[in-house]
Formats: sequence, C-alpha cells, structure tokens
Amino acid sequence: MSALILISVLGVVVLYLGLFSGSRSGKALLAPVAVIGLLGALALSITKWHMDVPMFGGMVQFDAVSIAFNCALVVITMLIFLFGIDYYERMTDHVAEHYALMLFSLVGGFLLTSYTNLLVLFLGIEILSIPLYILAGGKKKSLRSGEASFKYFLLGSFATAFFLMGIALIYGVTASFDLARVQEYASTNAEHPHMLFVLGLFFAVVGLSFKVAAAPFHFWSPDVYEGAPTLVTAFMSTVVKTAAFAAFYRFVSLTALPAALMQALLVMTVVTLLVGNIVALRQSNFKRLMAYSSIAHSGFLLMALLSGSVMTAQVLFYYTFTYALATVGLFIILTLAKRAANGNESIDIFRGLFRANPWLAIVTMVLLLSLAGIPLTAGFVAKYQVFLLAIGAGFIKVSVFAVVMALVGIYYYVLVIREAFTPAEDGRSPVLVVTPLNWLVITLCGLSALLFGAMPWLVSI
Amino acid sequence: MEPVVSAIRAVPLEHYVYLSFVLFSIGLAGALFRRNTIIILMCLELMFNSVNLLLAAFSAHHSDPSGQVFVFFIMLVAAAEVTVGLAILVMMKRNVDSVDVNQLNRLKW
Amino acid sequence: MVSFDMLGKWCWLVPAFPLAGALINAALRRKLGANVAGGLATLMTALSFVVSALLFFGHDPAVTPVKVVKLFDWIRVAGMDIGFAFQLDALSLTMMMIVTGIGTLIHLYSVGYMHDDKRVASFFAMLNLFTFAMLLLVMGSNYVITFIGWEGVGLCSYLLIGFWYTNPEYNYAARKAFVMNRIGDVGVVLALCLLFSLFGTLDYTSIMDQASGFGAGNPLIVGATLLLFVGAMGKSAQIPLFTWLPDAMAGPTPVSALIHAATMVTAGIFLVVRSSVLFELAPFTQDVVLYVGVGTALLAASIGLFQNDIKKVLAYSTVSQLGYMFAALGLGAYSAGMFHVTTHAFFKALLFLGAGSVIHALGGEQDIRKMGGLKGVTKITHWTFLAGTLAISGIFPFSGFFSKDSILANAFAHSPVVYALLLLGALMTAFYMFRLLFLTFWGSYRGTAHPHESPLVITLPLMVLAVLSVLGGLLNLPHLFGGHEAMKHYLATAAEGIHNESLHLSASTEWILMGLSTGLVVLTIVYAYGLFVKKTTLDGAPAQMPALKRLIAEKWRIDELYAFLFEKPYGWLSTQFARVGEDRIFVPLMNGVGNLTLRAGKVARRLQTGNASFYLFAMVAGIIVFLLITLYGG
Amino acid sequence: MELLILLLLPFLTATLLMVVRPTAAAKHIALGSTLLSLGLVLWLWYNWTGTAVVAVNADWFPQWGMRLVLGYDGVGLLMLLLTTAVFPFIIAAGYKQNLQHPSMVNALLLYTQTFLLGVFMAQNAFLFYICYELSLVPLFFLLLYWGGERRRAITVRFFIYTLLGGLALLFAIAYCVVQEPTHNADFSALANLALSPDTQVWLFWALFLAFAIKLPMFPFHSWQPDTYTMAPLQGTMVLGGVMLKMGLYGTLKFVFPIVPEGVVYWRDTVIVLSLVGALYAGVIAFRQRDLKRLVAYSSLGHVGVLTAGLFAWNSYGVSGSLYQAFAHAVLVIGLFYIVGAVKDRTGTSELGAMGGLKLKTPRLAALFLLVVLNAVALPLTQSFVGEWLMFNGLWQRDGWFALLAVITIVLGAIYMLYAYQRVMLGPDKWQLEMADADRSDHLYLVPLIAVSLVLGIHPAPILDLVNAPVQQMIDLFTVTH
Amino acid sequence: MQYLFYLFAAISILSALFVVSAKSPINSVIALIVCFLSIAGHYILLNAQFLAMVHIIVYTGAIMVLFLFVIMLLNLNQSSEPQKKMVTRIAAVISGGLFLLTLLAAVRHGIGIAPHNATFDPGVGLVRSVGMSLFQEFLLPFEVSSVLFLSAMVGALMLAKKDAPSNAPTPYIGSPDTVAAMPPTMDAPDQPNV
Repeated sequence: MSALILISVLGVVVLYLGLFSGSRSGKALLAPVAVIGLLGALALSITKWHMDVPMFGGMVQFDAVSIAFNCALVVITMLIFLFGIDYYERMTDHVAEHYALMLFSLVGGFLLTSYTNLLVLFLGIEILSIPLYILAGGKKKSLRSGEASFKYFLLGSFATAFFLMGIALIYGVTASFDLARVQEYASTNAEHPHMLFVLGLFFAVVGLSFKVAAAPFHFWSPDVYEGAPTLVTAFMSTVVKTAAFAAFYRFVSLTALPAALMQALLVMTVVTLLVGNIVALRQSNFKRLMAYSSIAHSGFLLMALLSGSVMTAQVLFYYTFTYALATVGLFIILTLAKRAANGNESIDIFRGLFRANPWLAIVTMVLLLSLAGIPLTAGFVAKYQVFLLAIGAGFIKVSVFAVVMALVGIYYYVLVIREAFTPAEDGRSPVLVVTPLNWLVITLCGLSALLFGAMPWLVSI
Repeated sequence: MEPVVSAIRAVPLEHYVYLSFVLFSIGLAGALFRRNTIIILMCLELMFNSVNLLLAAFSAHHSDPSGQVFVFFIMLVAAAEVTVGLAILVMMKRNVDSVDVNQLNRLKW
Repeated sequence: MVSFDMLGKWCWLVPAFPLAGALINAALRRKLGANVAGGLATLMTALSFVVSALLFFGHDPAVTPVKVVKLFDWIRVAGMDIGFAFQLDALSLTMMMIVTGIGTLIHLYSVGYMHDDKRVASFFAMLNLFTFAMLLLVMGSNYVITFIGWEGVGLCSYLLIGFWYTNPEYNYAARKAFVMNRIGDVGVVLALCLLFSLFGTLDYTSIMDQASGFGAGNPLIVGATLLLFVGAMGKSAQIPLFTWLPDAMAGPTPVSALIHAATMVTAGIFLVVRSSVLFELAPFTQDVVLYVGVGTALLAASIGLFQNDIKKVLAYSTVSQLGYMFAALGLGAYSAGMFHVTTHAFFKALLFLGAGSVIHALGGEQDIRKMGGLKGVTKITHWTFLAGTLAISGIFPFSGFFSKDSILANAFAHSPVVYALLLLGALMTAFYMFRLLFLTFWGSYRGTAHPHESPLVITLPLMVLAVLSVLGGLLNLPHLFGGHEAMKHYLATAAEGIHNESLHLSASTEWILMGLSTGLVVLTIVYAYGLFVKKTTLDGAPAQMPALKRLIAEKWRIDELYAFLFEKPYGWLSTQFARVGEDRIFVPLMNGVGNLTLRAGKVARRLQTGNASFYLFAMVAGIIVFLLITLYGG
Repeated sequence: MELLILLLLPFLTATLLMVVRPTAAAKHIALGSTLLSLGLVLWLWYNWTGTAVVAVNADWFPQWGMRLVLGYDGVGLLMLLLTTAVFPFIIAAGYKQNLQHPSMVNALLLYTQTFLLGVFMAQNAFLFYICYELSLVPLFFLLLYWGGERRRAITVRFFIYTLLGGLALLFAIAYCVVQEPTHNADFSALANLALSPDTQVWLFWALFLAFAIKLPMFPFHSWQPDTYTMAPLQGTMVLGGVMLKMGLYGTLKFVFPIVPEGVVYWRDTVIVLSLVGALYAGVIAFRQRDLKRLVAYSSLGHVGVLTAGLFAWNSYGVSGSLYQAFAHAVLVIGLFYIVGAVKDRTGTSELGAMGGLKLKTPRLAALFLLVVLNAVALPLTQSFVGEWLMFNGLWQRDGWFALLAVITIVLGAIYMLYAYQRVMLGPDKWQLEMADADRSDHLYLVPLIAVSLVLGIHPAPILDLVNAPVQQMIDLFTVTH
Repeated sequence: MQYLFYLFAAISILSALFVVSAKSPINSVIALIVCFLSIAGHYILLNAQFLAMVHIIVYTGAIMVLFLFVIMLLNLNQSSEPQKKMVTRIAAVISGGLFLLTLLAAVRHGIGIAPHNATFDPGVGLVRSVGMSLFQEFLLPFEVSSVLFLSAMVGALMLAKKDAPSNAPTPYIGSPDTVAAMPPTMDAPDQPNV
C-alpha cells in the first residue's frame, strides 16, 4: 500500500520537477529521481511481503501474488526509465509529463494486481488506461501517434462500457461489488448461476480480454503499438500486459467462471493464438511484428490462465515477467537501430547488425530465441510450463494447436535473427550509437533471459 | 414515503433492465453508425448512462447504497475520459483537419 | 610327412599367402617392376598350392573326414555366433587344389602375358586378391565365410574386367557383371537368413546333422535351396543371369581363364554341392536346376556356333559347360558335376590361355576370321589347343570324355529326352570348338600381323594344362575302364549328396551310350572339317544371314531384351522419382504447407483494415458470437 | 566427472575461439580439443564395466521434472564414441577448404559437438530435449553463413521443419511428465509409467515424429537432399555423420521404453515406410547429376534400412542397426570428404562433367574405391556386419521385409559403382593438371578405411558394447507380449 | 405514478435515437441533454436524489457543455457529415439489434432476483447514506480517483496545448509524417527524433 502511495507522490514530484525541465539539467534530473523513487517502492513492496490482509474494508489485499507482480511491474518500469534518459534526450517538451503519466498508470497497475473489489478493478483499469491514451499520442506532431492515441481511446472506452455493463449485472445479482461476496454467490449456486450473473461475468471478461488484447478484441494493439512512441509501446507491451494479466488472473481465480464461459474463453484462446501468429508472419514493420507476437503470447497466457491449477499464478508470473524483460530489451535495440536507419522501422534495419555490433546482435538473438521459446532461454521454460498446465487441465487438442502455433511463431522470430546475422549487401552495416547505460540495460535483459532460463526458480512467487 | 415505495416497487425491475439494455444498444449502434467522432463519443456517454441507470435500479431494488456510489464513480471516470477524449480530438483536428473516423487509416495491416 | 591334424592348424596359410602377395603388390604397385611383381604373386600362389597339396595328400578321409579350424569369433550377438573358421574336407581340399594349382599356372602365364602393361603390379595384386577370396569361398566352414569369398571374387572379377578402365564399354561390362552377381546375392543372403532362422546356425557341419530332421519336400527347405540356386545362377552365369559372362571377356585373357572359366564361375556348383543335403531334400529345386542347366547348355552352345571373337566363343562354351554341370547336379549326380568342374577347369583354362597366346601372337587380334594357318607358326600353342579341343569335345581318352560321359549316362538314367538334349549340346560344342580350331590354326593365314610363338613362360603352363586335360580322366576313372571312381568316393566323404548317388545302368547300356556319343561327335568334327578346312566359309555381318541364324548370331538378342526390360525402365524410374516424386510431390508438399501458412497470413492481415469503426464492428461481432457460445454453446 | 569435462571441453574451447578469434590457429585448437574428448571417451570405454553409469544426478527444477542427470549405458557410450570419433575428422575437413572466419566455423562446430554429447549423455528427457534443440542453433548459423546458393531459404526451412518434430517431442514430454505422478522426467521414471494402449498409439507419433524427421524417415525426408547439398562440407558431415544418429538414439531412448504398445502397433508401418524410402532413395540416387546430392540420397537409403532394422525389435535387428549407425558415420564422412576432394580438384561436383580422374589422381581413385566398397556393404567391411544383422532381424520379423532390405544393396551397388565410374574411370575429361591425393588426404581417409575394415573383420568390440542394452529392449518387448 | 417511468423511458429512448440519427452535432448534443435529463428523472423515481443532482451537474452541466464547447471551438457544426456507406449503416443497425436481441434472450424468462434487503429503506438514495458508504466503505477508491483526475488533467493539457515549434531536428528528407496534410493511405515511418 505504502508503495502505491509512494509512487503516486513520486508522480506528482516528477511533475513539479517538470517545471524546471526546460533546462537540460532539470530534464536530466527526472529519470534518476523516478528511478530512485521506484527503488524505494520496490523496497517497500518487498518489505510488505507478508502483510497479507484485506485493506480498506476489503478493497485491496496485497497477497504474495500481487506483491510479486508489483515488484515485476516496478522493475520493468525502472528498466524503461533507465532507457528513457537516453530516449528523451532529443525531446524537449512534456518529458516530465511522460514520466509522471507512466508512474500514474503504474499506480493503476498496482490496483489491478491487488484489488478485491470490482470498483477498484474498474478504477485500476481506468487509471492504467487513461494515461496511456495520452502517452500514445505523446508525439503530438506525428499523425500516426495521434491516430494511435485516438484509436486506443475510442476502442478502450468502448470496451470499458461493456466492462461496466458486466459489473452492473454482477452487482444486480449479488448486490455487492465485493469479490468475496461474488465468489460466495458463485460457489453457492455453481450449477445454476443466474443468467444475468453469467452475462455479467461475460462482459467483465470481455473488458479484461480487451486489455490483454485477446482476439477478437485485439484490433487496437497493432495500430497502437506501431503508432505510439517506441518507449510507450515498450511500456504498454510489458507493464500494461503484465498488470492486465494479473487482474485477469485475480478475476478468474476469485470468481469461479461457469463452464460455459470457460468454453467461450478456450475458443477465444484458440482464435488469439491463430490470429497473433498467422498475421505476424507477414509483418515487415518490427513494432507491428512485436504487437502481433504479443497477441500470440496472450494466447499462451490465456491457456495457462484457464488451466486453473494451483501453479497458474506462478506460471503467469514467470511468463509475463520474462516476456516483459525480453520485450523491453528488443524495443531498446529497435530504437537504436531505428535511429541508425534514420527512422525506418522495418525488419531489415537489423541487417548487418552482427557486423556492426556483435554483442548487440547476440543479445538480440538471445531475446528473440527467448520469445520463440528455444531451450536454455526463459521463454522456453515459460512455454513448457504453459503446456504442462494446459495438458494437466486436459486441454489436449488446444495445446496441440498451441504447439503448431508456437512453431509458426518461431518462424517469424527466426526471420529477424536471420536478418541480424546476414551481412548487408553493400557491406555497409548500420552504425549504432549505444550509450553505456543502454548497453547495460540491454545486457541485463539478455542475461536475465538466459539466467532465468537456466534457473527458473529465481522467478517464483 | 409510502407512495415513493409503492412507486418504486410498482415498476418491475425487468423494465429497468430492458430500458438500460435498449439504451445501451442504441448507443452501441450509434457508435458503429456514425463517422463523426464527436457523436461517437456521445454514443459512448449514452452507453455509460444506460449502465448507470441499471446500477441505480439495482441499488434501489436491493436498497443498497453501494450501487449508487459506483454510479458516482462512473460519472467521475466518464468526465475524465471525456476530457482526455476531447483533448485527443482537438489534437487530431489540429493535425489532420478532420474528425472523420475513416480518415484514421494510416496504421493498418 | 607332417600329420594332417598338425598341418591343418596352419591351413590359414593357404589364403594368407595370396593375401600377403596382394597387399604387398598393392602397397608397392608403383615401385615394383613387372617381373618382380609377377614373380612375387606367382610365388605366393605357388606356396599356397604347396600347402594345399600337403593338406590334400595328408588328408585321409577315413580318419578325419571333416576338420574345422576356427580362427576367431566374427559376428557374435545374442542368438547368433558366426565364427571365422575354415573347413577342411574332401570337397574344399579338391577345390583348393584346383584353385591354387591352376591359379599358379595362370599367374605364371600372366607374368609373360601382362609383361608390357603399365599397371602390371596392380593386376597381380588383384589376381592374388582373387585367389584369396576364392580360397575363402571354398574353405569357409559356414555359409557366411563362403559368402565373404563369394562377394570377394565378385569384386575382383569387377576390378579385373574393368582393368583397362579408360574404355567405357569395359567399365560397363564390369558393372554389369557385379550388378548381376549382386542380384544373385540377394538370393544367397535371403537363403542364409532363412537357413539361419531354420537351423539357428550356418555351420555346414551342424546343418548337415540337423537337415535329416526335415522331411523331403519341406517347403522351407525348397525355398532355401531355390534362393541358393538364384545365387548360383548369378555366379555361374545360368539363365537368366548369364549375359554378363561373355561381356566379361573384356578383361585380360588370363583373367578370363582363371576367373571366368576355371574357378569363380564354378562357385555356384560348389555351393550347390556344399548344400547337397538340402538339395536332396528338395526334389522340386533339383528339377529346376536340371532344366535351367540343360536350357543354358543348349542356348549358350547355340550362340557359340556363330561367334567370331575367339574369346566370345570360349565364353559361350564355358556357359554351356556350366549348364552341363548344373544339369548333373539337377540329376543328383554331384560327383559327375564336380568331376566335370575339375576337367573343365583343366581344358577350359588351357583353351583360354591358348587363345591368349594366339592373341598375344597376333598382337591383340581376336577375330577368328582374320586368323588361320597358325599351326605352322605357333606349334606348341596349336598342339595344346588341339588337346583342349579334343578334351572338351569329349573324345576318348581325353578327360572331357569321362566327365561328360558320366553326366550323359546319368541323364539317360533320368530320362532319354534330357539325354538327347545334352547330347545335342555336346555335338554343338564339338562343332563350334573345331570351327574355332580350324579357322584359327588351319587353313591359310588371313590376317595382316606377323604371328610369332609366345615365350616359354606362356607356353609352359599350356603344356602342363594340356597334360592335365589329357590325363584328367584318370582322377575318376569309371569301373568300365578298370577304374573305381576314386574322386567320387573321395568326395562322398564330404558331400552327403554324393554318398546317396546311385546309377543303375547295365554295362552294355553304358557302352552303347559312349559309342553313340563318340560316333556322333566324330561325325560332327568331320563335318566341321569339311566346312572350314576344305573350303573356309566365313560368316559376314549378321545382316546378310538368314533370319534364324542371324537371331542366333546376335545372341538371341537377349542383351537388347534385358536393356529394354530392365535397364531403360530403371533409368526412367530413377528420373521419374526425382522429377515427380521429389520435385512434384514431396518438396512441394513441404513448401506448400509453409507457403499456405504465409498466404493465410497475407490474407489475415487484411482484417486489420485500420478503420476504427470496423474494429468496433469486429468487437461487437465477437461479443455476440461468444455470448451465444456462453449462453447456448456451453 | 569425466562427463562434465567431456561436456565442458568443447564448450569452453568454442567460447575461447569466439572471444579470441584466432584465424590461423583456430583449426588446430579445435582439432586438439576434439582429439582430447576422443581420448576421454576412449578412456571411458577402456574403463567400461558393462553396467550403465550415472555420473551426475542433481535436481534442477524438479517440480516440472527438469533434473540434471548425466550418464550412459552401452548405447550411449557407443554414441559418445561415435560423436567424438567423427568430430576430429569433421574439423580436419576444414583444413582443406579455407572458409572465411575459421574461428567462427570451428567454434560453431564445437558448440554443436557439445550439445550432441549432451544429447547422448542426458538421462533426463528434459535435458535430452534441451540439447537436442540447441544442437540445431549453431548449425543454423553454420548453414546460414557458409552454405551454398539458396542458403537463406533452405536453412530456415530446415530449421523450422526440424523444430516441428522438436515441438511435437516437447508436447509428448510434457504429456508424460504430467502423467508421471512425481512429475519426474528421468528416463528411468518415464520408462515405467504404464500409459493406456490407446494413449500409446497416438502418443507414439508425438514422440517419434521428431526422430522420424531427424533421421529422416521416408515421408519426412524432403528437407534432407537440399540441405545436405547446400550445406558447407563440414555441416553436411555433421548432419549426416552424427545428427541423424540422434534420431536413432532418441527412438531407442524415448519411443521404445515409453510407448512399447505404440511401437507394437506401428512397427510394421514404420518398417515398410523406411524400406520403401530406402528403395526410393536408392533408385533416385542412380540418376542424380550432382555427386554430393547422390551421396545425400545414398545416406537416405542407408538410414531407411537402419530404421527398419531398429523397428524389427529383435537382437539382430537392433544391434545391427546400432552397429550400422557407427559404420554409416564412418562411411558418410569418407564419402563427403571425397566429394570435397573431387570438387577441390575439378571445381565442380556435377557428374556429367566428370570422368577419367583416375588417370590424373590414381591414389585418390584407390581411396575412393575402398570407401565405395564399404558403401556397397562388401563383406569384411563394417557395413556388411550391420547390414547382415539387420537383414536377419528383418527376416525374423517377415521375409518380405528382408527381401526389400536386401534389394537395397543391389541398388547401392548400382549407383555407387556408377558414381565411381563417372568420376574416376573412362577417358580423361580434364585437360588441366591436378594434384593426386597428398599426404593429408591419406592421413584423413586411411584411418577411416582402416576402421571400417578392422571393425568389419572384428566387430566384437562394438557388438559387445551394445549387447546389454539391446537385451533390455528385447526383454521390454517380451514383457509387452 | 409509475406511468412517469414509462413516460421518461419513452423520452429517453426517443432522444437517444435522435442523438444517433441527428445530422448536426449540435442537435445530437441537445438530444443527449434531453436524454440525460430524462435519466435524471428516472433517478428521482428511484428515490436517488443525490445521484440525480450529481448527474445533472456533471453530465448536463459539465460534460455536455464541454462537448458544445469543443464543437464550437473546432467549428464542427457543418451538418454535412459524410455519411457512411449504406451497407455499413445497415450492418451497424443489425449488429446493434442483434446485440439487443441476445441480451433480451438471456433474460427472456424474466429476472427473479430477490431483493438483498427485503425491507425497503427509503433513505438509501439520500446524501446521508451515500456519503456514509462513500467515505467509509469506498474511501480508497475515492482517494485513488484523484490520481485518475490528475493524470487526466495533465494529459488533457499536454495534448491540447499548442506547443511552440519545437527545436527538434528536422525530419529526414522524405518523411511525410509531419503536420503537413498528406494522402490518407500513406504508410510512412516515424520522425527520426525518437
């Protein structure tokens, strides 16, 4: 809780600092302050590890799972901020706002990991999203940025409407927003739940599925990922995704979903896997590619989510965290390559990377392999665990399908690797400027992908 | 207070539910229907309000205040969203001199 | 005289010597001069001949009918133990004598014959290697060891046929020989598998013991023997696998003499005699053997009638003689068969070497139409060749007479028809052999080269072989002539089949038969004399011949037939598999799946139209669908 | 301990090469390391008591069955021997053809060796899988950088196709681990989870697909010829020499113990497919225009018989198949080396353009011939022993299988001798001067030939090695029936 | 008295329909206001006076004014909004209708929900009870929503504020992705300044 407060305050502080950010020094101050604050938040969350009690009259409860997720969120945000120092070097105005907004949406993330009341869930989602609507439009002069922002906003609030409808119906049946009560109701009449209750759960799930970009509610994500500033995209595809899945998990685990709804969700999983992987095959723009790949990963995560095993939280946490680390690293590398390629975002800007900067190329390979799920990387262990859960839950056909889709996935990651390791035709390979800090962050991501792959128990609740 | 009670009890809950469903659907249809983004935003507001109505009805039905509190929060959020939405709209209008949804198709495939 | 048992332990020396020779010659093939290499090779063969001779004469079948000398375990897995062991008994010893004895002579001959060749050392290496392999074949104490030799001789024959490797046709002939042998080997391998699954072992001795347990006509035994015979067909050039042997004449003449006349081609007969027990149990197979043998004898002889290449004539005669031997085996007259093997080894080797001497004398000329009148120049060659010819034609008292006669006698005992056919074959043999003799040595010289007699190193083997082919008959002199069929009784100790032989013909019948055949043969010779000495009639190109004769002269067009039936289709099949199977089916299938997925991606990404209201549509649609699933699907 | 050293030696050497990037010394270093590991394995062999060894046995991530278990039984030792014996030759093959960035090439090769060794000493399904997949990665780069034309496409295709099998295997492993009460993925544990026959019948393919593709077995072979032809010589050697043995070994380790019922159900199908494939490949090889491609198809043919022999599932078939695995490795290395040697001299591997090379290079011709003899399974060469055993094994299963299998040796004779003739014999087609096989060529080929002959005459060492595990397999069958 | 409910219901539905169908944005805004007012009426019927007040203040007072303001500001009142294609419009109506149908189908058997508190407490909707539960039970959300507002405020300012032409490095040649108008289907990369 204190971590949450700290972060909110931190946001305000950063905003104030923003007043002086006209001067370079003021701007240079922002990220360090934010990072230090986040470190503090991290410390606070960890120290509160065992305060596993309902707070604020059953509004939130920081149990182990939520704490773990919170820590993950904070760590990832820190990495992004560390890169931000370099990223916002070129940007003049609203830098402070960017940091502040990310922090605010982090607050939303915290709520999502720890809510025990539908109202908090709702507020969490909104607090997470609204700053992102703005951040997506962060590059005000860029048409694509604006478009991304608007699409995100439009579709987002549309989904919110459904989500609210869902909550309203749940309330109508259970006469409460307290998940404990909801669960009680669900368990008491599990065999014949009230039609409106099912309806309500369904709409709520729709809202959440939108947040995790599950097909067919995924349409926003490719456009938004592509249009938004790269850093924001990184933030969205990592922090937001993690938080959203935490929320989803909490919702599913706290309100036992009826079988019929499970069925629908399984179908949704299959569709998500299909769309994500198949469409990603033909992407030339790397950011879009990452968007689709993240959709695909949502598919795998949904599989784990639905398995409803005792290990689900653990697996989800491992998967999202390692996925986030890999993604952050890749987006940073992308930004660097993009600069070198003068603003071009397509895959072939990686060509000749190995010549230009072997280490970077190798890290890229590791990260991509991790996303692809090749052994010894974290991504592999993650996928393997997902399969175990799915098979354990008896989704044999679905997991067979998932296996095939994983193969498809490997294909487009391998294509990028191939680019990175084929020398450029004219022999002139891009010149990447890598500041030590970036190098550090990237290396961290790469090593963690290997480390967590080799020692999975390091990332466990 | 008796008349009030009788009045509230007189109108069956179903009718409130139906009404809010209808409003919701109208809003939804409108959101799909129109190209003018402003009006789409209005339709969203309409959908929110249908939910509000539903919540209020339920809260009255259960005579439990939390429903109304929730409505209160929804209003807050709606206000915030509209603010942001309109801001985005303004920015958009400034960039591409239009508020037509179909003009927004640079990002695709 | 060292005792047999003691010496027996050293029997591995017999193959070891030639192997050593082969290795040395191969290793130092660039260093050694022609004479050194040849001398070495000959010496090695001679040494192994000496050892075999010691063994042979030291061997007393009454005391030790069979001696198995095991060297080491070869293939041993659970349930299968194949030892690397040699078996010394009458049969193997006899064959060893033939192989090493004639081998030595031919090596000696080659020293002279191959003197001027650049790769003489390699030649002798291969020749030694062949001797080694052949010895393994005859000495092996189980089928697998025999099979080693079996394949080894095939390899050497391949190498030696293609010895002059710059000539594509020779290479083709070599490959043809090897492949056809391989086809036969399929039969052998399968037979071995079957026998192993039947007996749980492949040792000759234990199979002999267990065989009695099977009733006559047992289908499995029949199958096994048939498969074995397939192998024999390949190796011994029987119908349908005989076409390689005439082509094999591409090799140097000594090779033809040693491999394709005296030894290797008789391996088939050896195998059958080795397995005589089994064949005894399979009457059906015996009939097959008989008829294939007779057929081959006639077919080959008929082709031999009109051949003009001196070596081709001899080649076809070899095929037909082999046919005779198989006929004998088919009749159950194994001893007769082996006897004919022996005598045939003598006179056919002699004839080939003679032919080689002639070719050598004429500087490489092989067409008999360009020869003639050589008996004036090459006296020794002529006389020895004459001896050989008489022997093969079966004139008393030459060796061929006895061997062929015993076969004919058995044939008559079996059925007069077979007898008649074989007799016809004999007459044809006499005809084409004398045609060959007359056209080559008699009459007047029709060629251009300057013939000269070959050196002693070449003629010496001729003389030795001539003596053998004259006196060879004594080895198995029948009772009629006061002999007591020594060879038969000797071999009977080794081969069950021979033991069971019984020929019931009254002496008078035998006299008549002999008289008949001899008389007819003489008549044929006279006819040939009239045809080729009085007025030397030479065949022109086959084109002008009458149809039937032309067909025969063109070898019944069997090569063309095979080419049409097998070679072309196989090539076609190969290309089609590559073109259709790979390029049209499998690879496209693999790529197709991938491309399909990619295309699906191309299509699916169109869904992302970029139009926000469409996204709204999609969401609503999705919601409705999932709602329906939730409400009614679950 | 030795196993860890064995595993680390190539890995560290490779990393060293990666970091230091020597150009001249690279191949020497690599060769040294491979020879060392060979020595190590020989030492293991020398100390081999006949009982399976488990050297390392540690928990890793046990809750999902990921444990570090290293060890080897007879078969494993054979495979280790094979790998370490073959790799010096693979490295040495690099001496002749100087590729760019030798340190990279050798490093990648050594990485491959590491993971291959890992595969053969892993006693935990999971560990096995990891090494199995990882061994692909270095190869991927080897092919991608140093391959022939169309390498970009073919490499990715090969990678994906192989991974298809890999993922199927992963799925199967996951399935088994879930079924296993203690979630233990050790082979020992998986061996005695008794799945229901129906399950085994479908699970068989999930398990076998990976190996069927790796081998490759007939309908899954289509990646192989292109890849072999395109790959750089050393890559091809790795693929044909060692990689495909993983398929054999994996089948032995996974398929038979875990789904015996499935094997019983499918074995005839597999045998028929493999044999059909063998014949198919044998026929195709005859008319191939490219020597390397011809050898690729010949390897395909051999592998077909190999697989069939394994699935005959009796002592002859299995031990024959394992023996043949070794023989095939030796053979393939030799053949590909000769292909390379010929290409170095003539600058092409087009059969059409060849002929009469023997006139220029008699020694090379002789060596080639000796290798060919092994290829056509002539008795007293290694291949014969294996083939002979397999034929018997197949005969025990069904005479017709044996017939099909035996026919392959005829086809082998046809295309091998044809290839030999086209390249070496006939009138001289090359007016240019070219060097005969020199000392290094002899140093390379003579040992291979010697091995093939010695083991052909005295196969006992290998056969005794695999005797016990094979017996276990057979017992497995008798238990099942 | 419950006839009032149906009256309000009719009003709200009609006005909602008008919102959707009106040509000019202004008209829709007006219609929406009417709709909201009728909803406020519903609140009052439900005895939720406080809610009704807040509703009128927030929506009619704030949000709708904001809408009007923006419309004026951006001068969007040209009634000539390019209509969508007939197909899409029909599709829109159909999908809306379908959605409604599915919802109604779900509740076609009526909704027998027992009231949570059997005895109806008329004080529920009054400021007192609402305030109580808001500041006791729902304190946290109340506090947290400040963050929401803060970010919304910051964001709105940041986006809507017209920046001084920034001294960012000029986009590389051929980057069409600037403020300059451009063909709508342009698929151009982003500015290099990030």
